[in-house]
Amino acid sequence: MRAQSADGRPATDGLSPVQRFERMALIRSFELKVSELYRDGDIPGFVHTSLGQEAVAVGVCGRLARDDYVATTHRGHGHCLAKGADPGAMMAELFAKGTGLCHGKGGSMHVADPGHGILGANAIVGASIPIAVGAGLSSRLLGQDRVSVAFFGEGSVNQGAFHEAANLAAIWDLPVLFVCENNLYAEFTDSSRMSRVPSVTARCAAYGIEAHEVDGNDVAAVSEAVDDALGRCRSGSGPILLEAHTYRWQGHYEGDAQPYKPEAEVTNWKARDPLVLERGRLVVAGEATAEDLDAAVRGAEDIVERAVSDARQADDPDPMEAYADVLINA
Amino acid sequence: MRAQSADGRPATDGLSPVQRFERMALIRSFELKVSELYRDGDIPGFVHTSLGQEAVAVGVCGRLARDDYVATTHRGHGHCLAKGADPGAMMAELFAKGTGLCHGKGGSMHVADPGHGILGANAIVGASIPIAVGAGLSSRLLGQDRVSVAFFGEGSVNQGAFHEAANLAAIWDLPVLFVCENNLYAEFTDSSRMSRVPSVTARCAAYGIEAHEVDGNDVAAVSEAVDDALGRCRSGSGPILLEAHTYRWQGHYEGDAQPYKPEAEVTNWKARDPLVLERGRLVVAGEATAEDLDAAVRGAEDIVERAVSDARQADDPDPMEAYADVLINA
Amino acid sequence: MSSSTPETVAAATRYLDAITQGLADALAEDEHVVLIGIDVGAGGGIFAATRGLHERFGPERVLDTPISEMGYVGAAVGAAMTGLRPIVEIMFMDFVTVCLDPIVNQAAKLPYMTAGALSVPIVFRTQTGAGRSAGAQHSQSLEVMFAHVPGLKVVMPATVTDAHDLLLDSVRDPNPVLFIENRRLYGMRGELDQDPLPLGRARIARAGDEVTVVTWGQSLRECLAAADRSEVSLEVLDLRSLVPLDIETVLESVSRTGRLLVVHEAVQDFGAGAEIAARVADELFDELLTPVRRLGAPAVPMPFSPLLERSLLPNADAIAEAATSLRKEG
Amino acid sequence: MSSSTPETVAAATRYLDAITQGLADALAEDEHVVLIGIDVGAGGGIFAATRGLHERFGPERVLDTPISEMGYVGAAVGAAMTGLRPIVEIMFMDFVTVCLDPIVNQAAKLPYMTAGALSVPIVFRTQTGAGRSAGAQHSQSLEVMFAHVPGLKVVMPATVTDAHDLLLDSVRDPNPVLFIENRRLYGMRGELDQDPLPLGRARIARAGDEVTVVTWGQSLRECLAAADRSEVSLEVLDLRSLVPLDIETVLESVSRTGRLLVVHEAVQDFGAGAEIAARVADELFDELLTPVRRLGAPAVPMPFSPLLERSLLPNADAIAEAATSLRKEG
Ligand SMILES: Cc1ncc(C[n+]2csc(CCOP(=O)(O)OP(=O)(O)O)c2C)c(N)n1
Ligand SMILES: Cc1ncc(C[n+]2csc(CCOP(=O)(O)OP(=O)(O)O)c2C)c(N)n1
Ligand SMILES: [Mg+2]
Ligand SMILES: [Mg+2]
Repeated sequence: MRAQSADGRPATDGLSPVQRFERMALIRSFELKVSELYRDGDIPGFVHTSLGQEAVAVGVCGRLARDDYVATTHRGHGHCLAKGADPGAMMAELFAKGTGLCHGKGGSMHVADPGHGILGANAIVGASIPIAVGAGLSSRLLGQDRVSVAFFGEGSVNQGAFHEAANLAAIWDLPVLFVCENNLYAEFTDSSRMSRVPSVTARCAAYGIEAHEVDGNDVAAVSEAVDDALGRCRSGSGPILLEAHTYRWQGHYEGDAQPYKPEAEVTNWKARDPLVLERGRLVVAGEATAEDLDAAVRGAEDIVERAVSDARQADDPDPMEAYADVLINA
Repeated sequence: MRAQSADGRPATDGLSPVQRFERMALIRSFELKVSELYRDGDIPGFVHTSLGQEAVAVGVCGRLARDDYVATTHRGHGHCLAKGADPGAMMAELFAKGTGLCHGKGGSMHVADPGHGILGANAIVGASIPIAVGAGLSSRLLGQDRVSVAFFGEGSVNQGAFHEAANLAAIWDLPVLFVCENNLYAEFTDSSRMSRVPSVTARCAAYGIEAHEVDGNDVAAVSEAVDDALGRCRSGSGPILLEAHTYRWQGHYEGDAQPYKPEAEVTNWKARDPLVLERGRLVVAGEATAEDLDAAVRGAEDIVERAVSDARQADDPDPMEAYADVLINA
Repeated sequence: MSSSTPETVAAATRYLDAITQGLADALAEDEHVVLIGIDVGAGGGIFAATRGLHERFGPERVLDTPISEMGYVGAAVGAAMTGLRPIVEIMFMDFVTVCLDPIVNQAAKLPYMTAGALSVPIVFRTQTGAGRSAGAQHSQSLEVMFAHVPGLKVVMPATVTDAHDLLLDSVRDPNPVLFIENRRLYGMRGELDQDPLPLGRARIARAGDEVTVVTWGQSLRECLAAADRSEVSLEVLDLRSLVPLDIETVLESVSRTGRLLVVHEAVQDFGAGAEIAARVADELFDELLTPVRRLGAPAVPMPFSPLLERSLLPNADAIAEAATSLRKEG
Repeated sequence: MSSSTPETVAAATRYLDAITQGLADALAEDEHVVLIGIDVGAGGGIFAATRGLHERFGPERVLDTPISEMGYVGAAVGAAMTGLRPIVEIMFMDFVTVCLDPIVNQAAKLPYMTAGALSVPIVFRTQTGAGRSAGAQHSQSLEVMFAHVPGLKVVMPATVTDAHDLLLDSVRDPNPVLFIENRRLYGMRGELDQDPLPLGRARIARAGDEVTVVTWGQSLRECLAAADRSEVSLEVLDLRSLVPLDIETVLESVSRTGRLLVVHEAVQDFGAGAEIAARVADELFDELLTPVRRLGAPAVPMPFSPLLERSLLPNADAIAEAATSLRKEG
C-alpha cells in the first residue's frame, strides 16, 4: 500500500516532483498572504516569513515520513506546511483563533503539530536543536526508525546549544538530520562577519559530523541530498548536516525595511527564485506542463484564500483556554 | 631595567629555566601538602589538585608579565602560584582564614589575585573562558598590550561557553591565549568518549583559530610554544590555542579513588613526571647541578611549610566579613 | 513505599540510598524511563546516587553525557516530548545557570503553547545544600526561580521516605518536575513509609499548638531540633513541594496556632518564604495573633569559610528563638 | 537630567529616546563605557534604541556580537573586571535563560568571593513587556529571579525621565546592575527631570491617603489610570528598583494609609510582590487596616492570543476594583 523510499522506509508522504512544486507554491502563497495580513494588522505578534527559502522546506520534508520529527525556529511556517500541517489550522493559529493548531496560544513562533511529527517552531535561537536531538534519542532508544530533523539558520550556529547538541548527536550516533538554512543574514547582520569560518559545513568537522552543501534554491537537489542522508541516518551511523544555501527575501521580521542588504544581492537571488527554477526544470524534463503548474499555483492560492476566510470567521479561543494546559492533572 | 622577551614585551616575570624548576617544585610541594591536609580534615570544601600538570602552569605563566591576565578553573592552584600569587596567602585562603587572598570567602575553587592579573579560579566549568576573552577585549580597547590567558580542561570544550567565547575572540582578533590542559579525564570520564574529535587542536579549525599541540609535561617545550604564541597574540592577529597533553595524577577531587583509570596508564604517565624530566634536562644541559635543584626543592618545601604554619596560626575572618563586599557603596 | 515497587529496602535507609532505590524502581517499572547526566553511568554519580544502575539497566537506560548541560538537558526535554520519560541530572543546582532555557522556556511552556498537544514528562533531578564550604557557586537554593515559572512542579524532599516516594511520584507525573535533593541529608537515616503521602500534600512533621513552622528541605531537621528544645509548642510542617503548594494544610494549622514562622535555607529576600508569608498574612488577617515571620539566609553569597557560612544559615537556635519571640509578642 | 550631561533633550521625549540619550550620555562622559550586543551597532538595535550610536562613537565603543549570549555576556563581565564599563544588551528578558551564569554566578558573586579585590561595574540592559502577543517565550518579567540573588541591583524604569536617569546612574554604579526596560513604554512621552531622584529611592507618583499602591515598570501607568478613575484615594508608589529596595518609603506611606496593594506585570505566585507584602505585613502588623493584597499575572505562560493575554494582565479596572474592595474591608 505505502510507497517505499530508496532505503526501504515507508514514505507515505514522499512527494513526487509535481507535488513538491505544489507544496512550494502553497508555502509561497501562504507567506505572501501572511506578509500582507501582518502589514494590515490582521495578524498580531512577531512574524518571520520564509519567502525565498521554500525549496529547502519542501526538499527536506518531502522526503520524510509522517512520523519523522521536525523541530524548527522562529522562521518555521514553511517547514510546518511542507511536513503536512493543515494550512487552515496554521492560518487560524496566526490569527490567534480557537481553531488554530494551538488554539491561539502559540502563534507564528510556536506552531506545532505533533500529529505530523512537528515538535514546534521556537522563539529562542538554538533551542530547537537539542530538542531535535532528544527526539532522535527517543527514536533510537525506542527502536523506531524515525529520523529527527533540526532546521536552523546559520546565525544560530554561534549558539552554545548548537555546539553541545551537535556533539551529543554525534557521540550517541543518533538519527538526526541537521538542516542549516544559510540565508546569509541573522537579523540585520551579515553572518559572514560573525565567524572566521562562515562555512557551516566546514565547522562540522569539529564534531566528526559528515556535512554537505546543497543549493537550497533547487528543490530537486535538496531532495536528492536528503534522500542520501536519510538512509545513512537511519542506518545507525549518526547525524548528518546539510547546509542549504538560500536567501531570505523579506526582512528579518515583517516590518524590517532591510537597509543593510545590497540591492544587487537581492536582485541576483530573486533571479534564482526556487519556484521559477523548478517550474523550468519540470517543464523541460516533461514532468509537467506550464498549464499544470499554473493550476497548481491557483490551487495553492485557493487553499490559502480559504484558510484566511475560515480563520477570519473562526471563533476566538474560549476565555478559559488562558488557564488550561499549564499543568496536566496527574 | 626590565628584562625584554623576544617580542619586546617587558617581562619582569619571565622566569629563567632554574626559576621555572623552582616554581614547579613550589606547586608540587603545595599540592602534595594540600592533598594531605585535605585528607586530614584541615581544609574544608572541595579541592582539586594539579599534581602532574605543573609544567603547563609554569611553562605558560613563566612567560607572562605581571599584568597579563589569567582566568582559570576549579583546578587552579598551580596557575595562581605560577603567576605569582603568594603561597602563604593562598594556603591561608584554603584554610579559610582572614589572611587568605580572599579573606576566606573564596576558597580553593575561587582563589583570585587581581594584583597579579589572576582573575580567579572558577567553579562553573567553562565560565572562565568568556571572562578571559573579556579581559582580552579590555586590553585591546584600552590600547594595552596585555595578553589574557584562559586555562581550561579538555572536558570543558564541550560546553557552549567555550564555543561562543572562542568564536568571539577570533572575530574580534583579541589577544587571548587559550590553554587547554588535556589530562584525558573529566571527572570519572575518559574524555575521548565524549567527542568524535578528541583533538582539541583539530576542533579549533571551526573558529579559524591557530592551534598547536605541545607536550604538557615538558616545561621548556611549553615555554617555547607560549613565547611563540604570545608574540602573535600581541601583534593583533587574534587568539591562539595551545593544547597541552598532560595527566592528572590525583583523583578528580581529593577523595576520588579513581577506579576508572588503567594502572598502566598511571604508571606510564608518572614515569614522565614533569619535574624529573626538567631536572634531567637542566643537569644534562649544565644549567644547574643536582645539588642546586635539591636545594630548590627544599626551598619550596620550606615555603609551603611556612605557609601552612602561618595559615594554622592565622585568625579566622572577622564575623562581619560575611556581610561585606556584596554591594559596593555607590 | 509504593505498592508497585518490587524491591524492599532495609530499615533505617539512608536518604541517598532511598534516592538510588527510587531511581531503580522508576527504571524497573517503566521501560521508557532513562537516566541522563554527567557521570551518572559507569561512574555511579559524584555522590554515588546512581551507583549500580548502569550495570543493572545498561548503557541504553543510563546515559553518560559530556559537560554540556544546555545540550543534554535540552535533548532530554526533546526525548520527553517523544515518548521517553527522562530523569536528567543537573549535578549542582547552581548549574541551572547554564541550562535554564530547556527548563523554563521549553519544558514549562510547551504543553501550554501547544494547547496540550505536547506533554513533557521529565524529572530535572538536582541537589543543593549549603553548609559544607562548597563556596558561592555550589551552595545556592534557587527554588523560587522555578516556583515562579508556571508549568513546572517543584519538589524538595526533606525525609528519607520522601527521597524515594516523591521521586517515584515525580517520574510518574505527566508534567516537568524539578526535584531538588539536599546533599546535607544524604547520610541521614530513616524509615520508608508503607503508605506514602502523595506529591502535592504537606506533612505535619510535628504536631503543636502555639507556633506553626513551615519549612522544606534540610531546614526541616533544624526546625524539628528547635521544636525539641523549645518551651513553645511548635507545629512543624514539611511543605514537600512548592508547586503544587498545599496552602490548605498551612492555613489550617495557622488558623489553630495563630502564629507562623517560615524557615528556609535559601536567601530570605525575594525567597519562596515570602509567598507563603504573603498568602497567610492575607488570608488569615483576622486570625493571626502575631505577624508572620521569616527566617532565611541573609542577602549575601555563601562564603567559603565554615565559620562565616554557619553564621548565615538558619539553625535550630535561631528558629527556637524566633518562635519564642513570636509567642511572647501576642 | 544629570548636570554632567552635555546634551539637551527635547521636551516630551519618548521613553525609547530617553534610553538612547542615556546611552549616548554614558558613552560621552566616560570613555570606558562600551555597548555590546546583537545588532546594537550598525543596525541600531531591533527597537532602534541604539540608533546613531555606532556612527557617533564608532565600532570600538559599540560592538555587534554573534548570537552567543553566554559568550558575549560572559566576556562583558570579564571586561568589567578589567577596566571597561560595559553596557551589555540581552535583547529580550526571556533570553537570560541562555546566559544566566555570567550574571548570577559570576558578576553577582565575584566581588564577594574575592573580598572586594575585583569589582564588576556592568549594566545588563534588557527589556520585557507582555501585552503585544509576543508569545510565552518573549513576554516574561523575571525580575524576582535576580532580586533574589545577592550582589545585583535590579532597576525597572517606569517613566521617561527614569529611562534616562536611572540608566546613567546604573552605568556610574560600581556594581552589576540589571536594567529592565519595558517595550510597551517605548512610545510613551514625558519630560526629563532637571533634578533626578537617585537610584535606590522610590517615587511617590501620586499622593493619596486611603490605599497605597506599590508598583514598578509598565504597571505604573495602569495604577495611575486606576487612581484617576477610582473614588478611593490612591497613593501610587513607583519602586524604580527592587534592589536596593526602598522599603522606608513604602512603610511610611502604608503607615499613613493603612492599606497596601502591590501590583506587577510578573506572575503573582512567588513574584517580587510577595517580598513587599511579607515585609509590610510583618512590620506594620498593628497599623494595617486590611490585609495586604497583590495583583499580578496568574500562574500561566503568556498566550499568543491578544484576547487571552489581555485577560491575564492586571489593568486599571482590576486595580481600581481591588483598591475599592480593600477600602470597603476596613
Ligand atoms: C537566544 C536568542 N537570542 C537572540 C534572539 C533574537 N533573534 C531572533 S531570530 C535571530 C536571528 C537568527 O538568525 P538565523 O539563525 O540565521 O536564522 P534566520 O532568521 O536567518 O532564519 C535573532 C538574533 C532570540 N530569539 N533568541
Ligand atoms: C557547568 C558545570 N557542570 C559540571 C560541573 C562539575 N565538574 C566540575 S570539574 C568537571 C570536569 C572538568 O573536566 P576538565 O574540563 O577536563 O578539567 P579537569 O578537571 O580535567 O582539570 C565537572 C564535570 C561544573 N563544575 N560546572
Ligand atoms: Mg540566517
Ligand atoms: Mg580534564
